[in-house]
Amino acid sequence: MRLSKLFIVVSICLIGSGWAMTPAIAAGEKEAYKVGAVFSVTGRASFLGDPEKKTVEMVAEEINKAGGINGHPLEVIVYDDEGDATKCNLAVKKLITKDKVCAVMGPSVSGNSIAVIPVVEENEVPLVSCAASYKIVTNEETGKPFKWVFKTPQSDSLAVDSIYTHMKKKGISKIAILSDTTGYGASGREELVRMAKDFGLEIVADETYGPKDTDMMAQLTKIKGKAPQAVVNWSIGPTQVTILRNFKDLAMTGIIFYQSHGFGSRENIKLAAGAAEGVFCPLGACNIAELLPDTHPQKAVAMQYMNSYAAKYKEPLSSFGGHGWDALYLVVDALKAVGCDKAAIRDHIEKRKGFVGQHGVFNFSPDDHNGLGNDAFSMVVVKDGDWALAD
Amino acid sequence: MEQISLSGQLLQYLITGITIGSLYAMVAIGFNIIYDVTEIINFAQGEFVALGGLTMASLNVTLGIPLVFAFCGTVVFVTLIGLLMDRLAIRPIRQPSVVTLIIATIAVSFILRGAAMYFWGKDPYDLPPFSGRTPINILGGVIQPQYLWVIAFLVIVVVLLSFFFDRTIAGKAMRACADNTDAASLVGINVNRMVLMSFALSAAIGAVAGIIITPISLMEYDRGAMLAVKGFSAVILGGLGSFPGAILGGLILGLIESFGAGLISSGYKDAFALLVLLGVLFFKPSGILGNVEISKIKRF
Amino acid sequence: MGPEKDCILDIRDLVMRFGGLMALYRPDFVVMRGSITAIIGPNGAGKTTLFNVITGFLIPTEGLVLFNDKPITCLKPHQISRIGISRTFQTVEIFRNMTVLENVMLGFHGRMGSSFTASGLKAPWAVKKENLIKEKAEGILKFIGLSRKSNHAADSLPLGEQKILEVARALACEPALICLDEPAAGLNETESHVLSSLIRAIKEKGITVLLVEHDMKVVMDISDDILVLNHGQKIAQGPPDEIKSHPRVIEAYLGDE
Amino acid sequence: MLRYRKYPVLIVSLIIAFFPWVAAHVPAIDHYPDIMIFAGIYAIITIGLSLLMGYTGQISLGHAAFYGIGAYASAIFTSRYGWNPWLSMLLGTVLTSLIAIVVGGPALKLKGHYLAMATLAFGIIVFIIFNEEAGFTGGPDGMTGIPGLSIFGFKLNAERYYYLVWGIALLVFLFTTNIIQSSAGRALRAIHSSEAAAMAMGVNVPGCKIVVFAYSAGLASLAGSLYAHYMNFLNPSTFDIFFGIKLLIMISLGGIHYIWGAVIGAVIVTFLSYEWLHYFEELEILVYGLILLMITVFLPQGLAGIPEMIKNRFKAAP
Repeated sequence: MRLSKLFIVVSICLIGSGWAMTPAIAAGEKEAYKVGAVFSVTGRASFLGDPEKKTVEMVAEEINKAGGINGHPLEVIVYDDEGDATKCNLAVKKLITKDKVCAVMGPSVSGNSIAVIPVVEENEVPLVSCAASYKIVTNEETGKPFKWVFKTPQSDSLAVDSIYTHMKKKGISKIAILSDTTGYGASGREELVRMAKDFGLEIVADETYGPKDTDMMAQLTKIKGKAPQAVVNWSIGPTQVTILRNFKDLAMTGIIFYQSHGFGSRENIKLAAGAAEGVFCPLGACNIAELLPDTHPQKAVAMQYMNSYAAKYKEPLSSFGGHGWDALYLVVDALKAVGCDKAAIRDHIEKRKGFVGQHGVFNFSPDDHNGLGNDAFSMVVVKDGDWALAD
Repeated sequence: MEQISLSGQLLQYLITGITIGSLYAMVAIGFNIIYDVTEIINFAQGEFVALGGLTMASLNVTLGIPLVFAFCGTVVFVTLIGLLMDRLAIRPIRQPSVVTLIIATIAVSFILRGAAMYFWGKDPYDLPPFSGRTPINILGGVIQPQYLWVIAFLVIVVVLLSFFFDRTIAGKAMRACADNTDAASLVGINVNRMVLMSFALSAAIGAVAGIIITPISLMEYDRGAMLAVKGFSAVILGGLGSFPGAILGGLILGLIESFGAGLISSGYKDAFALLVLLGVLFFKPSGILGNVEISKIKRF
Repeated sequence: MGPEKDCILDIRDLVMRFGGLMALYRPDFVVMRGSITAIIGPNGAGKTTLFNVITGFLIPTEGLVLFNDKPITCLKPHQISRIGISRTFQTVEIFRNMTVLENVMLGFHGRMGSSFTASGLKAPWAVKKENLIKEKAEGILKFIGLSRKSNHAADSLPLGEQKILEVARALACEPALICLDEPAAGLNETESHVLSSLIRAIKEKGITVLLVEHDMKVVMDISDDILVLNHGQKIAQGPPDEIKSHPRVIEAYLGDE
Repeated sequence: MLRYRKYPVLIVSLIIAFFPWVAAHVPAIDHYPDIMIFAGIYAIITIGLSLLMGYTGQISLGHAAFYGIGAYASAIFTSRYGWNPWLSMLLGTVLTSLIAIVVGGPALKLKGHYLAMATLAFGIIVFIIFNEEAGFTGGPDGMTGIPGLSIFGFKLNAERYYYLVWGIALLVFLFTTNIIQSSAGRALRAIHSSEAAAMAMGVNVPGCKIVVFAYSAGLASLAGSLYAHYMNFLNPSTFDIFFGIKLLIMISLGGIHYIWGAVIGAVIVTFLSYEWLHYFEELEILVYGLILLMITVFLPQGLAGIPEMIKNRFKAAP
């Protein structure tokens, strides 16, 4: 009695779930190229995943409107990992085994990207990560890149490099660093500490704060007591605005304030209500498209992206959406050349030179699966409530 | 730039600690009002704070309603949410236990957070400070005028609440409920109405806290969870159910965080606060100002 | 000193203070083995406090409790239960989430419960013990007359039976001394009559009974010895007939009314 | 409640055993076994938690920390010291149980909200340590290079891992059910109902509470190790307070007073959060909240309590 009941229930469940998920297949077209994406659309890292998702959906629409890829429509399947490593692992597996995608974009966060490397390596699927850590494209045991993994964002070391170079130019030698306790802040902090020696900089204070903290007066006061020449802050979200206000309140005049590239949204300048004046930060081309000279190689793609994003979503773009743009166009570029053949896509990307993206001109090689150089960032300064190129 | 002296630094930590502590204290008072009448720890208390800040931003900044009216409008709106919470989520529960009630209030906090994300999105919102951004310098420390507002509102809330509980019939009835629900209902107090009122009151206080903190720290939809944990800590630290305890607990928590971050390690500042809390729980379980006898007659 | 071997419980120089409140002040007395001893006194006389001290729920400020000539004041309640003193509570404290039989079976926990590992692995000796416990518990239920309800939920019983179940559970500890805290409170006349005969039957099994009771009819009916407390102090001790006419007892009761 | 129900256990075990085979033939759910691995890992935690919370009546919001300690112990012992994974798993479990005894000693003297706060505080402190001690744990970015498991030289792939996880879950289930059905389990339920009476009946109340706390912490640690060796990667956010709350949700959804419920709850919440609620995208958290509220209002005994509820309904009807 009990046995039969159980079986009935179980079979109903199985049938029911099978019914609900039968995909609708559009007939009469060339088979769609499926590209998967796992972004942190919600949760802790939604500042990354949300613009990335919006960007790839917009780009896919544009490509399909223009006739697809060699006549094949492009289907982008986006899953949300909510910043959770377990969910991310499952989503990537699902994309590979169930959706049978040609390539995977994302994940948005470094931790999650590192977490799924074993999965894509084992299943031999190309992954174009949208996260920054160098560990994503460097196997720490061999020092070489992982075979199937690429990434589009500049490594944090490039941003640190451009900040520290700028500091040297200004004759700064004593600095303080601030970071939040998220993965974004922690990996920036690691690079800041590691590279300071190479530039002959002395770190006199190294402070952190939580991503939801209401106030950083205590940390800044401590820094004020140490009297550094410059402060670098590496965080994301409202704290990077709050900290600017606190900085201004404490009248820490004479100290130059640097923000990470995570500050790259005009919304932040507005929210800082005047406290952002004179803040330096390294930004990729897509944030400052209109400031770039017409001769700049990225000017055209950056302007086009900026305008269509603003038109579609009625909000200013953040630099992170650009990573999604780069990832999708890289994959599309490969699909156009070799079709949906995973190994061929991988080989194509690895050999790709001079690919003009939102965050730089990519030159991939078997030893470099990021393909960006020091020119990927331009140093900008906040002037009269807007960006201006710094000298 | 002039160097800041050690005494100046200490003063600054004190100012920061008291300001943040006042915020925690306000959240803690909200916790206590509901706890006293219902023995529920309302994990959605932090959501009231976030809703307060966001609603105020919409009314004052987006719609351009003058400060005072927007303030009142916000408090009324969040109070209504508090009333709805009691009616729709808490009262229908038939078999309350600590776990069920924790789950229920967490469920409400999820719903409120989801709704806030739907209406306000994920971006932070700002509010202009009540009286400008020109900092005041005192003895080497810096005070934003808004900090004074935070402290002032804590005082106002405390004064109004003590007036309410000591001088008004409704307040006295609520206190009776807090002391002994059964006895209160025997002398003809409508306990259900008191529970409803407790939710309204603490929602209102949450809204005030959200409004006054937003000009300092901005506000976004998911700020509530962290504030709820901090408020809960303050409540337990001071002694569950004790109003002076809530204020003391909040201030102590704020000061530990601020001095801990400034003098020891900013990465571990939350851990210090929680370690002190654990120490108090282990050695004086009823909290600093809590009453052992009262905690015995409470069900949970 | 009387014959040592006949004294099961000896209370000496006991003082219990709660802050400024003196709850017990040297109510020295002894309980004879095999007797029924009742403690009476007006409300707040310290009867339940005395019980709590004897059973280890309270640690006295000063003084000693000797059980079979050994001091037990520093033992924990569960240890005291295991050496042979079990008790019931003034407010019914049955396990509401269990059946009647399970309530009684729990009484055997102290003496024959098995460890977590043995239970988890279903070790043969644990299974054997479990069966034995069940058999014994059923025996006790038969003795007190609750057999037919052994599989009922404990909180479905009427109050009278709940109180009797508590006595049964205390018997399951296989005590030498059983302390009953107001067993007749809230019972009607028939029920208290049943209770009186039950207490006598327990005495006949060779178990010493110590009880706190307000129902004078029950007390006078069954007790061998009565101790009268007022304000934490002993004001009289003796057989029922003597207590009935004791001037200080009458004064204490009337003065309290 | 106390009958030993062999057949349901057998049937459910068979269903779980054949599920991967069935799923492989139904395209719509062919990725479900992957999710079931995590469900199994969570079930191991919730079984222990159900014993602690549902039967003994002691609240813990801090089990995410024990789960994390187990995971990081496994990860650190294997990847930094090169120890055998199975040995690391065992050591991690013992270590976690010891920590639970040290923390549980003072904490379990507390009741209700105080105990909830103490365990919550412990959980947050451990989470902060995971984040801050980057030298050991890799910090917020996480740590890699955790080896997988192998038996007699056979590396456990996802399919074999499924059977390993659910096999362990079954053993844990049987062990825990045996405890509940014996005198030890009775003592735990007695503590839940009345600590005073339990003490008077010779139950060593503080001792029992600590043993159960340590047992459930050990199970959480075991689950953490299984997670670490399966994912080959760890980061702190897996073990934040939200996970502790999620565990609470699992056992209350399944039914806090039933070990069965713990397993059902773990499976359902895992599928809800990893699969079914995807359709709601941004509004997922709102839907989650609504489901939870419905359960607390309409099904206070959880899903496992439905049969009992129906039975009572029939009994109540004239």
